Amino acid sequence: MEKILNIEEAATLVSDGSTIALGGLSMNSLPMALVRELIRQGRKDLTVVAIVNGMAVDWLVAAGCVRRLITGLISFEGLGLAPNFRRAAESGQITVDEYSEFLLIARLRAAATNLPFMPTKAGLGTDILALHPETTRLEKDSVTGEPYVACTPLPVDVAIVHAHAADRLGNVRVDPKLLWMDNEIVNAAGKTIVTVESIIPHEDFVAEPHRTTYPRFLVDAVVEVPWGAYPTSCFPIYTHDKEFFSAYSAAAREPEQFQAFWSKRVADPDTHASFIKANGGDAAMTRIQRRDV
Amino acid sequence: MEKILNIEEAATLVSDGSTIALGGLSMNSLPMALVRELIRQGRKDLTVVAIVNGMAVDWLVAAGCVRRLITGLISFEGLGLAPNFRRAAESGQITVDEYSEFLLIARLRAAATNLPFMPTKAGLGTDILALHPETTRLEKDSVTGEPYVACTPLPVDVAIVHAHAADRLGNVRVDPKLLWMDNEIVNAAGKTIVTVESIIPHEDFVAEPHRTTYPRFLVDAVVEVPWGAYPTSCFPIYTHDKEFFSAYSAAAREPEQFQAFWSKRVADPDTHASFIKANGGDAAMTRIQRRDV
Amino acid sequence: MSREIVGADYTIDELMVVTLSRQFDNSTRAFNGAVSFIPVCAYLLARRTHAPELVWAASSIAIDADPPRLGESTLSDSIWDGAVMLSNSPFEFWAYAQGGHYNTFAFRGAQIDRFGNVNNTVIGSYDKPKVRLPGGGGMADLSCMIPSIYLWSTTHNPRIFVKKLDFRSGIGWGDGGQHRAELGLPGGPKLCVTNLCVMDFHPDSRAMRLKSLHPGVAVEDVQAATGFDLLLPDGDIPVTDAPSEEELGILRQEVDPTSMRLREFQ
Amino acid sequence: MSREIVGADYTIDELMVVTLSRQFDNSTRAFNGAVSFIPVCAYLLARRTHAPELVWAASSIAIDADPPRLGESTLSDSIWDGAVMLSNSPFEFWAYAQGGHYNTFAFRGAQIDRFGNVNNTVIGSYDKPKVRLPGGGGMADLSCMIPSIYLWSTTHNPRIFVKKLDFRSGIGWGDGGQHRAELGLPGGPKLCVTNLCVMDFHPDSRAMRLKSLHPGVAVEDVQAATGFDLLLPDGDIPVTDAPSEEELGILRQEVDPTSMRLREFQ
Repeated sequence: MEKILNIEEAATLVSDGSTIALGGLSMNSLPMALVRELIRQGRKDLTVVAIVNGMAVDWLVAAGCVRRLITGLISFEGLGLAPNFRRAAESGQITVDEYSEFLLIARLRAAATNLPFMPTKAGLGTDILALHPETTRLEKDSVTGEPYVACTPLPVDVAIVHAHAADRLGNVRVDPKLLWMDNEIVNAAGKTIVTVESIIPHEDFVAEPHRTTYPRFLVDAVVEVPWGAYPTSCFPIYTHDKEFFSAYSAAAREPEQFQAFWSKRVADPDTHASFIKANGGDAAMTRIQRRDV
Repeated sequence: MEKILNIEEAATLVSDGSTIALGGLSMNSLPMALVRELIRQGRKDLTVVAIVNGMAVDWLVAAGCVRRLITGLISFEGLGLAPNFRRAAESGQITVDEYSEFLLIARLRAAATNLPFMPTKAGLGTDILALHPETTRLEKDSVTGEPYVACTPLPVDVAIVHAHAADRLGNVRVDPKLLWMDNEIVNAAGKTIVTVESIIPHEDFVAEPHRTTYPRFLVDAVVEVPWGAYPTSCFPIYTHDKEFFSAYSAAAREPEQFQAFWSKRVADPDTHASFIKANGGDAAMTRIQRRDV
Repeated sequence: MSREIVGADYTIDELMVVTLSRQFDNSTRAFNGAVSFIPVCAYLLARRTHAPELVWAASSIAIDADPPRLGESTLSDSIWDGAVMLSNSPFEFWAYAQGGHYNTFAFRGAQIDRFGNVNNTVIGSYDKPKVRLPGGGGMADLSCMIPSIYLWSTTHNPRIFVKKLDFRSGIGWGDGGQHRAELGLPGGPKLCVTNLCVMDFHPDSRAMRLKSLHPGVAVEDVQAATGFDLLLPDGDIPVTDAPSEEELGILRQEVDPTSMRLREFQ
Repeated sequence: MSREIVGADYTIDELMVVTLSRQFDNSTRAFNGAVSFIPVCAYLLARRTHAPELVWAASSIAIDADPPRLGESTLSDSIWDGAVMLSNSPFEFWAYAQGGHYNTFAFRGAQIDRFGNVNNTVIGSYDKPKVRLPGGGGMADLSCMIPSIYLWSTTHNPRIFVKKLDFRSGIGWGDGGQHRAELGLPGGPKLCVTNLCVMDFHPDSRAMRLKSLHPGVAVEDVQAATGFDLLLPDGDIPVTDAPSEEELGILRQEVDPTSMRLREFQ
């Protein structure tokens, strides 16, 4: 089955009110192009699972797409707090369900492996467990009495991840090997959309089958989007654009200024190519390209 | 720290009465050279964890090294039953604790992650659970009532695996990527011995760090043994030697005949090189080399 | 044992492969274990005929493998040629199996009972076995995880089809009825294909039931070869559908040109 | 804030790095998260001085990385140069962390209490926060898994060192005493290094205790900057040991020649 869709078609796999999970980690490999398309299509009332995230969540929150956020951490690291996330959490515009990184991994694994729960020591003695006692249950081993946390399944409708290459059947290569937690959300999700830097021939997968990361039967849609993680990084091809992060954070200090920035550099460009152009085009991309590749 | 040992030194990491776990799967990548050295050194009363194994276990049992076997399956596949395993199990010479593949993975994961148990659906409704109700406990989820099996930790003293390459610090590369369950035993074990086809420069690991399989801090000893998995395979370099398997099985039909085969082709050669020579040397190795590499 | 069928231009092994193959479709995502030539041929045949999108992981590892011929082991790299992915056992294979991404598994047993449970562990008692068999391997796991289970046997006789297993290494329909569902396990055995006949399972009791007879085989032959009372279907018992010429051609020339599947008939 | 120390040829940031670095030895297997320049410098310094076999996974991913200089993020590939292994997050990093293969972790908090618990989640109430912070990330996990925990803060003041956390995102010694052991958690916080002093934890109560004062800092200064009653050690309170010339040279010229660590002092 042909899995290649254009970005508009792929985004329609996400319905209003559904639960999506975003791949990547912090400033790395967030599926920004597909997230921007969800914003352009005006998706509403999403529940967003974002283990360790930043700009993708901040965009979705800024655009009013999010009702509930299930997360471990949202920030721009040393470049500041994520301003829209912060404002929306403080105003009550969104509900934030804070977990930790591993508690979310455990919940995703329970969902992915059809188990009633996954046990872990993570979170013991913290205030996180009491936020959601039904999904992170404090229990004791029936024989030894040892305490553990029983993490219940976290169902995900659509996983959205960014990768390096795919073929038209939906086989995907992360190149080099998967570094983040994307496989956890892909395994747990009902459907998976993968944006890739490039479509490559099916024969390339056959030539080096040990380098394949997701087999076709885990993938529902493949979208070719070069620079598809911009302004976050796609190791080892390009790094995050700190100019974008700084300008975004600076603009966010004042609503009017942010609105201008948002329209011009995020929301208005009608294609991914025009979005890249609005952010400096080739010159900017050359700046973030890693020199040693 | 220098991790390269010769095979005699490495084998001394295994004490009489200890629990060892063997890597590889069925006819693939069993750590035969190190197993042969344990036999030569007359190791006794071992508990052997061998998830899906064949010839390595049959040798250890033939040599009287094994007291207890914790396993999912022991065979030579289409080439027959493992004759010494079978005889020893039928006579009561060894205790066989049968689990299944995934129940063993779950027990190893509990040990590797310091959890009181790992839950799984594996084994439900089979007679395997009743063989060891304390380590594969039938339980019910405290909220949903859903049945699961709680697999308790399986502690392992020494993991023994075969791989493709290592540096002198103990960084190891399985090439191509890890296909079997070796990481499960390496993560669970107190110590790990890795036999490798070749020692390569440390710089090769730095040049391609995404290809590293085990970091140095998981590895206690590295032994360079070309053809170290013989007569099992080491994909993609060589396949298993079906001539050896057939001759071994044929000899095992009669004790005297087996004793002659055993001495000449397994036990007597004093080095790995002379063992290879006793089994046909270069000509035999050329026969099992994969043509497409 | 004879594979010949009087008056037919195909043999028992071919009939078994074709019968199994027709069970699969484009939604089948299968894998295989050791000494599984019959189902491996069936997956490859289905893919080359009516189910081009069928997923098959050779040896549970080499996804979408397309070997020019079968090797002498179905659990070795000899059948990995053409694969699109070599998957890792614990993180990839077992995740896909638990998650329902793989949905089809075929297995055999040294003993099979009327609910499709199997024994590959011991003949006799566990502690003092008369014969120590290899062990169940991943059978206890996969029989709990995979919804579409197929059984096959190339030697239908009362030593294999027994009233009571000496040891239950893998679960079929368990104790019958709702047992499997009560354990929270998905699906169950669909079919059992042997050298004599095809059997399915009664939808309520889950007991094994004759479905069709291979050419020249009588009901009495099957019952005599079966250690338990086999259910009979309502009405006439049909003869197992014959393979088509196309299927036979592809099986013989493309899927298994060196007839490795006959290793299961020795 | 000033990093200068009157009469000394080293600065506060250098003293903090060197003090932490001396805690580590050849058995230290560490990793780091975001904005962690002080501990990253300390691991690299220890490895280049007294602990050449120390393991450090840059960004928790790049094992044995040896960057020629630090980048502006400690969680990005800018510090991965020279790594011997790029490890996968769920199967490798989290397995090594849970298994005790990694044994050392340093973290900060927007709030820290007397038992070394930290808050990075909210200031104010969880549901109506005055300030929504980034969240704990892996802190709740790693603080439960890793036995040797180090805390640091470049701004020792009563807003950070508080009597009661608004939210406990990561556990130190929990409620003190045996609480951590009762939860079945290994080890606990060893030391807290700030811009004013070094603190350890009382071996029974597990409450924070002054260990040494940086040059020119008085006990009263520390107490005034701390929102809870700080325990004092028996006898005189020493001045924090000064860095050696060798340590300063290596830190300045090899470990962090572009002084990225000063980003923690803005």
